[in-house]
Amino acid sequence: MQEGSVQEAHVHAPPEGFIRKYVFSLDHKVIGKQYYALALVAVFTGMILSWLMRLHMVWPNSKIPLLEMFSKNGAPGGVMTPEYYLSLLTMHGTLMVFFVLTNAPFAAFGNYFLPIQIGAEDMAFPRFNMMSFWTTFAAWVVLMLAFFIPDGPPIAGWTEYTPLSAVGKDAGPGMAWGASLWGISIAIFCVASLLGALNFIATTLDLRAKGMTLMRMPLCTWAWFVTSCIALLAFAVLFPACILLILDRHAGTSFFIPSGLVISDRLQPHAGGSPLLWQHLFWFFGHPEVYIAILPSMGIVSHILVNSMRKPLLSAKVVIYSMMSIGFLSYMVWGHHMFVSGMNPMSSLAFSFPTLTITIPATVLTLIWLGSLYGANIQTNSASLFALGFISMFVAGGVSGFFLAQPSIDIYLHATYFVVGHFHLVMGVASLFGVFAGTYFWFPKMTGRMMSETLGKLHFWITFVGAYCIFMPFHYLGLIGNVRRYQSFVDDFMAPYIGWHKFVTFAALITGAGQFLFLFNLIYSRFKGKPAPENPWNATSLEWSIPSPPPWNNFGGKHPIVYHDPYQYGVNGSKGDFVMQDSPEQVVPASGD
Amino acid sequence: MGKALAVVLVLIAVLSAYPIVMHMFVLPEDISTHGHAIDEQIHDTMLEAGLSFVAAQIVLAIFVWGFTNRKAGSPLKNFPGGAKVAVIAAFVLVGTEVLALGVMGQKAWAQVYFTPPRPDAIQIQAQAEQFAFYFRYAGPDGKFGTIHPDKIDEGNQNYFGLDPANEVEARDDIVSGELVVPVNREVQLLMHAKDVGHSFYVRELRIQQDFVPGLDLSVHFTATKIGKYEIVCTQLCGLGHYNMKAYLSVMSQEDYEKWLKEQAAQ
Amino acid sequence: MGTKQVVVVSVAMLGVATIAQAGPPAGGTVSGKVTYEGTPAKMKPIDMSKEPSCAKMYTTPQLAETVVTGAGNSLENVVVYISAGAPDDAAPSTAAVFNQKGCRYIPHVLAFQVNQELKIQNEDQTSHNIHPLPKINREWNKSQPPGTPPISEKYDKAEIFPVKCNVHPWMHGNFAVLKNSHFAVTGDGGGFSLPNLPPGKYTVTAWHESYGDQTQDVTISGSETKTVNFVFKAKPY
Amino acid sequence: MSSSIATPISSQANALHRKHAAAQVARSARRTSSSGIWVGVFAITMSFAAFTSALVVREGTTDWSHLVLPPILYVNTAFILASSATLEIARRFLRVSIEPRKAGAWVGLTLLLGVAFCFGQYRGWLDLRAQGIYLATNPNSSFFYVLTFMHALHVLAGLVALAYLAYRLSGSKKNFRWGIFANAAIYWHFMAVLWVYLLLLCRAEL
Repeated sequence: MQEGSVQEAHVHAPPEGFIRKYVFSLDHKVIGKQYYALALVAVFTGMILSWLMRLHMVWPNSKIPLLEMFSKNGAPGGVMTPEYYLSLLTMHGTLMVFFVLTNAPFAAFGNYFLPIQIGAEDMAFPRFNMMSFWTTFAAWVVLMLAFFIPDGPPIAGWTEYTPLSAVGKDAGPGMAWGASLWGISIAIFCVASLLGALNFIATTLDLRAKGMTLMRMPLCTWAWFVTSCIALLAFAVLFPACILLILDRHAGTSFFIPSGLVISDRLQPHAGGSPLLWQHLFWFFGHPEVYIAILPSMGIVSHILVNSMRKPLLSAKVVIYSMMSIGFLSYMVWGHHMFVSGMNPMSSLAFSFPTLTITIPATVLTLIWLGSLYGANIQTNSASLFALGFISMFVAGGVSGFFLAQPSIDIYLHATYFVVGHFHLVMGVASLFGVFAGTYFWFPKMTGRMMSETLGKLHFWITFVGAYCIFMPFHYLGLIGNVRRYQSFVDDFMAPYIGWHKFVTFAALITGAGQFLFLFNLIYSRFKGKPAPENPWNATSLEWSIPSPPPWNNFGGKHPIVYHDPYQYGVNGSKGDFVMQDSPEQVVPASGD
Repeated sequence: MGKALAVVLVLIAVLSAYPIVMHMFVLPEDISTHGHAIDEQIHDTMLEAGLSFVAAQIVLAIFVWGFTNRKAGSPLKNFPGGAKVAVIAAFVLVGTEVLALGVMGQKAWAQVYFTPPRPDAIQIQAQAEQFAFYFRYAGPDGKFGTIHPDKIDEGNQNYFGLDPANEVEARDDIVSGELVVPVNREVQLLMHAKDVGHSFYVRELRIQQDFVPGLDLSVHFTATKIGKYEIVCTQLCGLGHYNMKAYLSVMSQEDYEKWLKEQAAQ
Repeated sequence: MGTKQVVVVSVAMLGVATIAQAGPPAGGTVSGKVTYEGTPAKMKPIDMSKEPSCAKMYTTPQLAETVVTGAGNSLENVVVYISAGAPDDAAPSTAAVFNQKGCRYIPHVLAFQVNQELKIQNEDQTSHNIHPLPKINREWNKSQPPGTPPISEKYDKAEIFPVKCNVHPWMHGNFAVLKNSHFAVTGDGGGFSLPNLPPGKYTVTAWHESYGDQTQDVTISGSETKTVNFVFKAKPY
Repeated sequence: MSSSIATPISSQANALHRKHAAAQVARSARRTSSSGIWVGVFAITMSFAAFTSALVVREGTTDWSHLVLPPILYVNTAFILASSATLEIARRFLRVSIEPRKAGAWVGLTLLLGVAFCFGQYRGWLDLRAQGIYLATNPNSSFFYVLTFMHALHVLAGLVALAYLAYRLSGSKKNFRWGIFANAAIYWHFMAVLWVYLLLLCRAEL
């Protein structure tokens, strides 16, 4: 193995020694778990940040003693300063969008299961794969450094709009090195994601087992494939944007900074740049990013729903085509984030239509899921509960898109809590439901042990109800014009509504606490859970045809041959009401159907 | 478990709809000439979106109720019509919705952005800066003094960087921290950002427009109701963003002229 | 007020110090008056409407303080100090206090010594931001929510520079960080007095935020009192 | 979290597995990497497209002035085009007349030309600096430095691959996998094309 060329790379010796096995492992399964662990750390960090923000928002002058220990400038005497609120807000957004929503459903599960589900021994380029994880990790480290520099993380929000983010320290605390660290971190993250996406695409195209035609790939594999195509484009655009931003900050260029800006009484030494350029580049990435977050969860949920329904979807093809068209359309809609940004009003209309059009494939998906439930025999377990919850959340978050897709309505609702409620439900909660479902579903395969169903169900109820309690009120508050990104509500008209924000804060605290159940369940079941059989869910796809957990080379050197579509449920199979993809037997339709 | 989920889903649908149906959260009174179009649009969309939301949740609930953990051997059925129905339904339902909302719904947008301000509209320059709005009236000569960024001196209340020493136009410019406009007169707001991106948002006016540094935009509106309203910033602009606000005073023509005189006197 | 006390205290202490070393006589005094000629710009009223908690503290509109004049063309907020001739002094142990009250800076001009503690406190119900804009000293920018402990800072280089509040654009003040303890900031009446100067040749500098600075040389022998007056040219714009 | 409790596999099983694996390599290695390389080429194209669009937008704003490109760039263009040619010659020696050593020599030449290109680019930057045109001097120069530097970075990556090729082809009789060459060639030709595009872009727009 000394000559590390890409050709033979997807075949490697069994890992020996701790470092090779668990740290710099080439095994896509280990890498998948590493991504999952990183996402887990990031998501709890992000959640605690949101707790702090919620607390501060409704009790702006209350003291949070521990916070002062953490940052003296950020919370003198324990009272959070306005800029520190914005720092937390920025870090919350960045961590959640990049290190959770991109990592968990896509990089983590994709890495672990994509190769197995197509019958491959590993990714096409294991070294790239390892590199992309450790680059992601580096990006995370760089980002977290911002917490430990004197004036803290940046305060410009996760969108880092220029010129605020481009002019350096004059823009306020955190905009000196904090913002630079942000830019560097995201640039690194782009490289990592590009490597990852490249790997996914090459693997899907070239390492499929005999008989595994594209149309025989499980829906989550399809979702990961489509997602990596989106990611390849999106991050390839964000990367240059970050480079230009860093140059504006440190090399005195003026890509995003116009002339004659006076910030903190200082005339800025820049000329001619265009702030809108950043917004265009950023949202050209930013909107597809939403689908990078949600598509994998759509796939995972479909995969799990079929299994728990014990019958195929109305049409897997339609699901695949819908996901493709969503991915395709996602590139024509970025402008709907900029309706009130001074972009040509004509183009606002031009962006409005594809945005509304995206709801068509989205609705197709929803109706397919709903329609498939009809006449099924749904097995309820933590996984399927979260999958069903996903549908509910996806609808809830989706319908509010109707409002924001229309420029005329956006004039009123833009930058209000309505938007916050919308994207948290559809992009945040919905795709996290996909991740939860995936975890409960695949944990047995990943660790060889079952998770506690009782805890899992409890976790579901808290999260499901909690999420609605948190994010539904946001829509209402948006309707009365409650502006987002405020550290406290000083506007007179907000006074009567603080109560609702208190309610949301309590809901957030409880729901957040519920997530520790999940964490406990993960850790406890990992060591004390009861051993998992090879195929606990009577599932059909290839990952269930190998031991739990799989050997380092997945199929023990054998090369699986695929005979069927992925979802042969509700049939008379030798093992029961299903036929696995790699079993040569004929599929006999179940009686009575 | 399935039945419980069904019940919860129905509860969620009902409880989510309740505050809307009960008008617990209503838009502030509209004081603009174009606002009603936006309000109608929001109302129609709320109807369509709300119905689809409730319908979807309830259908989900019904199916979950009916088809969960059925006793062994109970036959699996397929939705009559299968995928075709779903796809057609989606295209018809949403397609029409898209058309309805997309095409009909642009009235307000057109009114705000595609109709030029009337020639007799009052021109007021709005400058957004960290973290306040300042408004400038041209004064008797009807001319604005030029902005000299290098001459901006906030300590001396020279927020626009005027140069009265060398420019006559600048001497009679009136600068105010409050936006005062006469009722039922069209106002054209010339928007200038001093430092970073900001946004001009008056809920009652149904107006929201970003200030983009280096790109001077303008919006025009007609306020139809005398009163005091809040202007807030909706574009994250730094540590004081939450506290970046000003007031809009809509006055009768007489009061407006009186106010201008007072200001000029200072 | 805060400044005056500080100045008095520090001056007194220095007096003690000189007595201790050199013994009597206590030394001479430079005193005088700062005035202007011409028409100064009319100070514009400050519009605090965006910060109701402060606005409601005032019945009459507050005026900008870049040029504050008094009876007999006297000029306030002028820092008069010995820019040359006097040795550097150690910083006094007392802190110079800079207060934020009603969204104004009290005092508008705060003079203190190199390495003297600077205490910044917020008496308002709103969150303030303190952003001094030095050129040679270290720059910092901190917010001070209501009810938080005072911010304590030091400057290690002599420099006169503006300080602003990022949240309330009208809040502008000045810090004068000075090498020695012989300084005063003119108040009502524009008078000043720099006592306890040991015999020697001194350069006295008067600094005003809009009118720049002027210097005069003065020689002190024994315990005499020399009068030095400064006259600034005022411009209407 | 790890697959520590993986079922242990005896060493001969490993050997066995390697044989199987080798079989699979033979089947799919070539294809794998080639689609991989094309995806990579696509990604790089995308990000340079983004740079281009940024340039076009920025051009619309004020203060856009003309920039005289250092003449040495044209020499560099010759270098990189020539290097593409020499790589093709190497390919013939490898495929038509099976002479790995000669092929190695031509790859070496390609490598040299590539290095020459990089030095040429560096020289071009120095020339501009000599004229007092720096990164931040005006938007044109900013874009010029950014585009050429990003391209140079990618070329360096290509040089590493070429060096590896040359090393594998020179003497050592290890079995040489054709796939590496094919991919390196695709990448290297792409670098040449990309450079020509950038040159034209700079000429036309800057």
